[in-house]
Amino acid sequence: MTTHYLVLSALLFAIGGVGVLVRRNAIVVFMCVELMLNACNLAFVTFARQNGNLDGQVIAFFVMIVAAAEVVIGLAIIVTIFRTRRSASVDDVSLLKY
Amino acid sequence: MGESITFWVLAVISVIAALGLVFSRRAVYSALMLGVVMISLAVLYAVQDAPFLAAVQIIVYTGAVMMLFLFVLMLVGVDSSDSLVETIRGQRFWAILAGLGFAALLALGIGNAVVGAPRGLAAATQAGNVPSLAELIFTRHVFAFEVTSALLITAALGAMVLAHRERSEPKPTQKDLSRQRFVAFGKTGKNPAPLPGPGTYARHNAIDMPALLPDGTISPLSVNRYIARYEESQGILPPEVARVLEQEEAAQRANGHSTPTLADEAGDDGPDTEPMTDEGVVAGRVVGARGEARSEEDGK
Amino acid sequence: MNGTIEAPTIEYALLAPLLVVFGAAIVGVLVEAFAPRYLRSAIHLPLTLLSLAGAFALAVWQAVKGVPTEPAAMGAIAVDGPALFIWGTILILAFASVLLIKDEEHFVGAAAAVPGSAEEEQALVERAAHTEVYPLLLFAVGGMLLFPAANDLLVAFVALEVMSLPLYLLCGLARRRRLLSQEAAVKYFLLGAFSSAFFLYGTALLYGYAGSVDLVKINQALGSVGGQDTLLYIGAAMLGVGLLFKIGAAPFQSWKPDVYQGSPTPITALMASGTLVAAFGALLRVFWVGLGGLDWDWRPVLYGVAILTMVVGAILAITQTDIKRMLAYSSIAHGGFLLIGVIATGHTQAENTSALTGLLFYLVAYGFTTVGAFAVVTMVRDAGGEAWHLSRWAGLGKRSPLLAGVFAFFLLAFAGIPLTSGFFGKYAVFQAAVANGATPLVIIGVVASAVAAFFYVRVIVLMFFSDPAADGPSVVLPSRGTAAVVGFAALATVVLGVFPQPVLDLAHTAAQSLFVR
Amino acid sequence: MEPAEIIQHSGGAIGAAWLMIALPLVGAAVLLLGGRRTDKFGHLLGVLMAVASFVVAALSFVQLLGFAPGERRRGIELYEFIPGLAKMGLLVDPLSISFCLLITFVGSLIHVYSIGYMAHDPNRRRFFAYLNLFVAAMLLLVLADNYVALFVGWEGVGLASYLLIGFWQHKPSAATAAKKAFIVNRVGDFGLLIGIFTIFATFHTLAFDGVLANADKASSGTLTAIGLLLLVGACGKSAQLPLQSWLLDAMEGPTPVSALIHAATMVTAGVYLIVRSGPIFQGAETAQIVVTIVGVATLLAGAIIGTAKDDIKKALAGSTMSQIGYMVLAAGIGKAGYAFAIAHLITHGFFKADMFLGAGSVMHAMNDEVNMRKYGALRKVMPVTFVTFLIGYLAIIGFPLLSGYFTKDGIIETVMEHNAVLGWLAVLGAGITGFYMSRLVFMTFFGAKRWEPTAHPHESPAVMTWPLIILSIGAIGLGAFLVLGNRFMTFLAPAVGAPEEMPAFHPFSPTGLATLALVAAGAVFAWLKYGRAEVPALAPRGSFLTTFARRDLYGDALNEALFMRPGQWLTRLAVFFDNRGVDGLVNGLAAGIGGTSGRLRRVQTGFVRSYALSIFLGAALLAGAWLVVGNL
Amino acid sequence: MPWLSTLMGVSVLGALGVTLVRNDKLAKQFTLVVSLIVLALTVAMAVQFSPNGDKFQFAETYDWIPAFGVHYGVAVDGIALVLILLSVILVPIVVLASWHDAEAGKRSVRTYFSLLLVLEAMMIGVFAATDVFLFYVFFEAMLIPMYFMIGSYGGAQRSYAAVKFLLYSLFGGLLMLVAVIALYSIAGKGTFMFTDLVGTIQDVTTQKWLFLGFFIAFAIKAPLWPFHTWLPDAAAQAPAGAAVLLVGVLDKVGTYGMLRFCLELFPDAAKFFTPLVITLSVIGIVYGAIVAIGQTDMKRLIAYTSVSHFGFIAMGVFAMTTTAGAGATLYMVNHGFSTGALFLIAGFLIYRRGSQYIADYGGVQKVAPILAGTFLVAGLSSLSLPGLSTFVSEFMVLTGTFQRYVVPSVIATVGVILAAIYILWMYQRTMNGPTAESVKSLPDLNAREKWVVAPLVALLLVFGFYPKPLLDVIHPAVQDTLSSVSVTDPQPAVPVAQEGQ
Repeated sequence: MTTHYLVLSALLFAIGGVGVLVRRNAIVVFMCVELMLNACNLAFVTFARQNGNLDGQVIAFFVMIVAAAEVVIGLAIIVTIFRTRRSASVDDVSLLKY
Repeated sequence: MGESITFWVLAVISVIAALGLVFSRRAVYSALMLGVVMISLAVLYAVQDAPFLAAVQIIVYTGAVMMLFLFVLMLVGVDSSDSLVETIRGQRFWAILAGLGFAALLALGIGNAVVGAPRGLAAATQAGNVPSLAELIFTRHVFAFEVTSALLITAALGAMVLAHRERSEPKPTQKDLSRQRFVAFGKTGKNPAPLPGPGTYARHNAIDMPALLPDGTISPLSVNRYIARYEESQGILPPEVARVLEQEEAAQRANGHSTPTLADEAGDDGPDTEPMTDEGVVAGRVVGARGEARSEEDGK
Repeated sequence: MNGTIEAPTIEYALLAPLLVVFGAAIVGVLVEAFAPRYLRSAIHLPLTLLSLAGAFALAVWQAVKGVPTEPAAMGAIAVDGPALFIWGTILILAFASVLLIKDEEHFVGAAAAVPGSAEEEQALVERAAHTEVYPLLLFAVGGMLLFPAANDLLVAFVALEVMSLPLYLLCGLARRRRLLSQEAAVKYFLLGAFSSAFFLYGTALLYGYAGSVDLVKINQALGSVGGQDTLLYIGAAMLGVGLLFKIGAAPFQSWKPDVYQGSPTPITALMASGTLVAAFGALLRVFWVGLGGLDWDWRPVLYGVAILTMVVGAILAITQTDIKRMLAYSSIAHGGFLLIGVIATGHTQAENTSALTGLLFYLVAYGFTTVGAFAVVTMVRDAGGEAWHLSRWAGLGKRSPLLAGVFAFFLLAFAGIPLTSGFFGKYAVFQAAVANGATPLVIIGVVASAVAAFFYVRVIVLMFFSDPAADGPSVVLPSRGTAAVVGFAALATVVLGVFPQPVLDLAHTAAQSLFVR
Repeated sequence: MEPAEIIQHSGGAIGAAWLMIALPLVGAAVLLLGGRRTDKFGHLLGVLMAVASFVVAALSFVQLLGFAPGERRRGIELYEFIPGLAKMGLLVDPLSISFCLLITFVGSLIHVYSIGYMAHDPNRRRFFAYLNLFVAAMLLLVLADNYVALFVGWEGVGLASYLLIGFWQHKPSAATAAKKAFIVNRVGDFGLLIGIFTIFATFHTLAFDGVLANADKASSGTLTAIGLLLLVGACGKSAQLPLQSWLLDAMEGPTPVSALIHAATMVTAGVYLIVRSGPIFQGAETAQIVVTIVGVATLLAGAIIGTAKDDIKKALAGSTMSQIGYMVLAAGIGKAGYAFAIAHLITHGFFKADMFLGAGSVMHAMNDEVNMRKYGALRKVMPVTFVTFLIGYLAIIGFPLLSGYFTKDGIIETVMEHNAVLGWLAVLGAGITGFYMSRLVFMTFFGAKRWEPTAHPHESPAVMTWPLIILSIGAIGLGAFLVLGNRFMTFLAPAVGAPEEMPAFHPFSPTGLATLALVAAGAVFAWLKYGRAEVPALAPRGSFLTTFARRDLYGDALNEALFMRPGQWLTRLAVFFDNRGVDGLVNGLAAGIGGTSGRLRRVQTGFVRSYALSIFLGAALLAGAWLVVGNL
Repeated sequence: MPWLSTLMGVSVLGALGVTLVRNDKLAKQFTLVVSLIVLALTVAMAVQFSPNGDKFQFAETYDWIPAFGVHYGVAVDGIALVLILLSVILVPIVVLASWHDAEAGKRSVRTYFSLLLVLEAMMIGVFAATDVFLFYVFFEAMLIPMYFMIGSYGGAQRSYAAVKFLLYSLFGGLLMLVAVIALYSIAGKGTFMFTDLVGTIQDVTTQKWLFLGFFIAFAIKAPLWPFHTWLPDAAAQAPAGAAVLLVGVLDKVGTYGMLRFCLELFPDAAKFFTPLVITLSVIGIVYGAIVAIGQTDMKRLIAYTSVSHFGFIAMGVFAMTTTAGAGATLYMVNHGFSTGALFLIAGFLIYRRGSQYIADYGGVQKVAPILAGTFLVAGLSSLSLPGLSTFVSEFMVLTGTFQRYVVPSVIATVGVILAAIYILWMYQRTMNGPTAESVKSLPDLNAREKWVVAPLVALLLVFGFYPKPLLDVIHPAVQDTLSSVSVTDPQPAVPVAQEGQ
């Protein structure tokens, strides 16, 4: 059963990764990152049960806290740039290149 | 057996939802899909002896984080949607190739690992899940726990920095404001009174229902110009409203000056509430460019 | 279970440098909250500098008192020799970076105001300033201190975020060219979050493999756990992605030029020096302690990464036209050289010590020079703020020979010319690598540094051998802080280039015990 | 009879032999460094130094005669020149002292002559400085006791020759001629140098003493190699085939230079080298044969060239080539020929210098006109010049009892004994000599006036005619003095050895008669063609043979086709290759890196998603690589 | 007395002092005085050197970086001594010659002279270093002052030339760095002292690799064909004084390094690679000369002649006979004087007319006889005319090489002919013939310039006839070097008992 959970987690992680690559809306991109973090959490929880210690759950808990803080900062940045450019597309922020 | 069923159901749901997150055009749908994934995962946590985490997942993630996402989405424009055209050459191909490859690699790696039966958490959670977690958090991981406070402070501070603008002058009181209004009235004849809301004396007060004057005619002041514009484009503008607007326009041309309208006031609110239109984006760009130019100037 | 939890033991004395920095950050937040606006800056600056100096003093005191051999704070943190050395380095570099931001020149007055809007204008008029940058910076520095000292992957992850989040913010706060600055923040943030997801996934897999995130236990598990090697390999690789991203190794380097260019220059200085040092410290700890028994497997992989990094950094830098961007690529190339040192693990303690000594020395040398170089960048201005475009630097040697001379000296140090600190840094790393059989890598490194020398030399050519443009940039009279930083960095570059022995000794002493295991 | 041992010597004039070299050297240094300050007395100082040198040489000669014949090789150590290779030392022996006397005596006369000849040249002081330099270098060449010092002198005279040929360096032709002389000489020196290397590799010494006394111990292959290489050097310096081409061009120099350097002394250095290295050649028969062949070929070639030249100096230069050919031929024969070679060298020094100076006198009178077709009937206006020239002429064609008769016929006789074919060729050469020298005399002094309208010939001043007179005296009597009674052969024997039995002098031997007959025929033929008949002002086209001779036997054409043209191509190719090939590779590499950079930086598109893709792909690669490595 | 440190110290202090002097003229005089003091001190030191004493004399050794086993170790043997002498003799001459060079542009005159003195210190250091690492440090650090001298004060293409020079040398140096590191690691002695490292590398394969690392750096520096293309650019663009030091001294570090390090540290590899090196040298001799013939730019031409001459030196070094080795060392010194004179006089000419192109001249001899005369002397020294010191060295190199390698030595001798062509042709085109209109009013050498040329010509002449003082110092050192490579001179086919020869 553990393997199943892990494969699910891997799938979700990969889907999240692909999402980051294909979506242009910065918020959606960020949501995909969150999906990846969730996938990690699933892995942690699964491994916690597998290994018989609670460290995994603790870590998952910490990840949630970190993610929450990260979301705040991230969204604040995204909103700032949206206000400047009237666009949430990540492709529009490409002045810095080469 | 029960776990299996739960897993398979939720696994399918969460994968589909994840795919939905990635592939739905509208950002709001994506957000909702993410919510679905999160809730599914919460259940899976619960199934895997992590009731506390399941709760936290629902409360913190789905409850707080997702709401934040939605909030920002609303701010940015709820109906914004990505165009389907990929502008970076080869991006999609490589992305999907990399995604598949990566998934295959992970699956292969995990599948290859010899994983025995789960040891279970019975031994670790003799004192119950939450107390045991608490013990770990407050002993072994106490330092990490303490440091997360820095993270949270940073987050708060960051949000403040980016979103909050400190007032540099005292907030005008009601008295100040009404004095201002009358000064303006004296100078320009601008109506000092509040504008009529929609639906006054009318059948209902929906936003698209103009107020009626005592004589039963429509008050042009109460016509929401955005809606009017929209309805006009859809061809469903009520004829009486159209008439009133035409009259008003004619009067304006005759007077040579405009009377304040709702639309003007709305426009004064600043660009944040402006609808997400193409012109808006262009305007924003222009503003941005101008801002750039100016900010370069003030380096002196 | 009676519901009582035995109180954890935390070695406050050991962690004092960390606590001072975090404490000062929190005090700073309180100052933000309660102090009147006109006083804030006056409070923040001494507070920040004092706390950094105090933390440095505490770290030194710690080192003098004796380096502990056991992890502290319930095994979460390892305050060992290398950690203390890295702490000291980071604290000095952070101190210098803070001196650079002293003048409010670099940061936007009101971040919430849209560029070009009336609000921004007003903020300018009011001389508004975001004094929050000081506490934010302290948080970042706190993260940097924690990152290389983290003894388990959880703390490492948290530290990574503590370090990164303030930096994401700070990147976006440049006073001029705000679009670029905000773009840098978005890019850094999105990519940073992306890479930390990889880090986390790697942590998860390693946790699954070893049943613990404690580096020492992971290492112990390397020998004892069977059948789950794929978990280990993929986990280690994912962990590597997160770490290599932070040091800007190819192919994870792409954020660096953009972010370095867009950020306010003092923040770039901090990132280029402090973050790099911290990230290398963490990388070393993870790979040497956590995956020490696996070096046979990760060495070839890092081999490839190092080669790619050096080549990409050196080659791409050649055609750059923006000074900060060029320095960013240079930083990538240097990351590659440093990776050579990471790979140079040997089989005996002495060999490892010499490799570690070399790395630590390199980090110090490079960090000082980098801060100095960016400090010079802040001083060369034209109407639009800092003159980034290289063509604007033409003839600087005539207009301001001293500054141009110092900058040229920094560039020569980057290029690794003898009698500069950069030379001994490279030498120490290369020597360790050759001693441990990585000679081919060293040869590639040498060729890359020859290529890299080209663009350093190109700047010198521009500054000294080209005629100045008529409307060329002017060199502003530096504030005392900036002048001190430039002077100190130049001095350090000279002294480390002529008498490296004391610092080498120090690094050697720090590296003697290696990492706490 | 083998050469005698060298005895270390000090004291007396011989002990001060270094003064011979030092005095003119000081003269040259003073004149060159002193600059215009020395303009007034420069020529006098030059003459003084040359004469002083002659005095030292004469005193040394006298002292040398005071020793028993077996003790007449005196070595003088000066100082250590190149530690491990050579000491700077002098060797005064009959051979070198003969040369010294010739050089200093003729040299002094020419110095004197030059006072008049160069009177109107603003750079006369420099001219005398160079002449002094030449004398010093030439004396070092002949006095050196080892090959290195010899080489120093050897190149020193080359330098002096270069400077003097190019004395009128504002004339491009003179500058080119000077350069050509030096470079062709360098080709010869190339051979000489390698010869010296071989000597050192074989003997580990370069002193004549050590090398020549031990030559018989070396293998004949080595000796042949050394001999041939030395011959190359000799060919360069003595204008022997195939390195003859520079000598005719060298006539661009002032006439006294041609007389001193390109007739009397420097060009004979090759003969000196061969004679001095006698023991080496004696151990290498092949080399000796080659020497004789070169000698014969050159004597004929020079004579042929001489027949066709209208330029009086070039005709004389052809003659010089030819006469040196005789000397080389004689030197190639070995001990039997050495004395004749040197004797002819000495007499030739006199009569050829006499004729060159005479030619100079004529030119001086004719506004530096050198074309003999514009001379004619000068015997009346320039009687002294005519008479002295006539004596030189008779001497060179071997008119009985004059110098050339004894020395040249001596050579022909000796060669005939040695090898009949060579002998008859030498006789033929004598015949041609009779023709072209007669032609020269008839065209210049006889016949009708063909002068340019502006020419007002007159006899030269005494300072120029007295040297002519003195030289012509030598041209008359020196041959008889040296050859009769094998006086010279006996004198030289301690230095170069001598044949077991001394040759007897046969007046009117068959060979001698044949020679005389041929010479007379040549002279008569010349009289018919140039004395009696009208000489056209412009040279007629002439036959193929004439053209062949006029073009210096196509020597220059050959050089141009074989060396210059390919050399130019090679140079251009090399420059092109260097710029495009070697440097192009370097620059190309740099440009390649730059180009790579320019292209590669486009990968940094500025799009976050591209960056994320690189991270994602990188992560996949990293994980994949790790898996691969881990499972290996 | 710590002679060598004093020499360097005086130079460095002088360099600092020059930057402090406010007046350009005073700065020049100050530089001249400092360089003369250094010269006097060096001569005083050289007098005390005993040729047959210890191999290394005036040794000073202090720990510098114990962590790397690096010492500040300086000392001289005969080879180093004569090269240091060369350097310190050339510096005052260059100072005097460069009196107005730095004024042409708008650059700081003081900086130029300060760089010159810094360079002097480094030149002394590089030859005196007895610690391999210290040698490397000087080897690389020397590039920087020279880079600035070319780049700031050179001709139109100066920055291209300077960058090419720096990068090319740096590249070689970095390869050498790898070898230096590997030498240290493999020797395992924990020290960089040269004497301790000699003989430590026994494995031939290792030796070969290390040899290549060192050799390529030296071959670039020297420069040996085909690594030479930076030299014409650098020398042609550098101001004449800098060109003199570049070609006269800096490049000697390459050949010096071959003799000192390549041979002694890696004797087996040196023997293995000898055919290769000799081949490269011979190609360089002939090729450099041929390309020189085809040059149209005077300074480039001189630079190519140096390529040819460096071929001779390298050949002499690797011929591994006493004669050739001593000849090569002497060649290094003589070439410094000879090329120095050539560059400086060409520099005077170019300074007058403002063009480096041969075609812009003609008939200068008529208007400036002293200039032309000295130019000819310098040229003749370049074509190794006997009586000038270059002849002695070239003769020794060729003689020594011939003992072991007949064919290369014969081909190399062709260079003697080619040398005559390139020098005399250049002389003819610039000095002879009708006076070109543009040079009609050229002034002859002034007193300062005569003082520049006179010592060089004097040295060329004196050592041309009496090279013994130098050779006496060089011989024991070369013999010592060769004995540590354990080669012996070939024996003659016909041994001739000669006392003292």
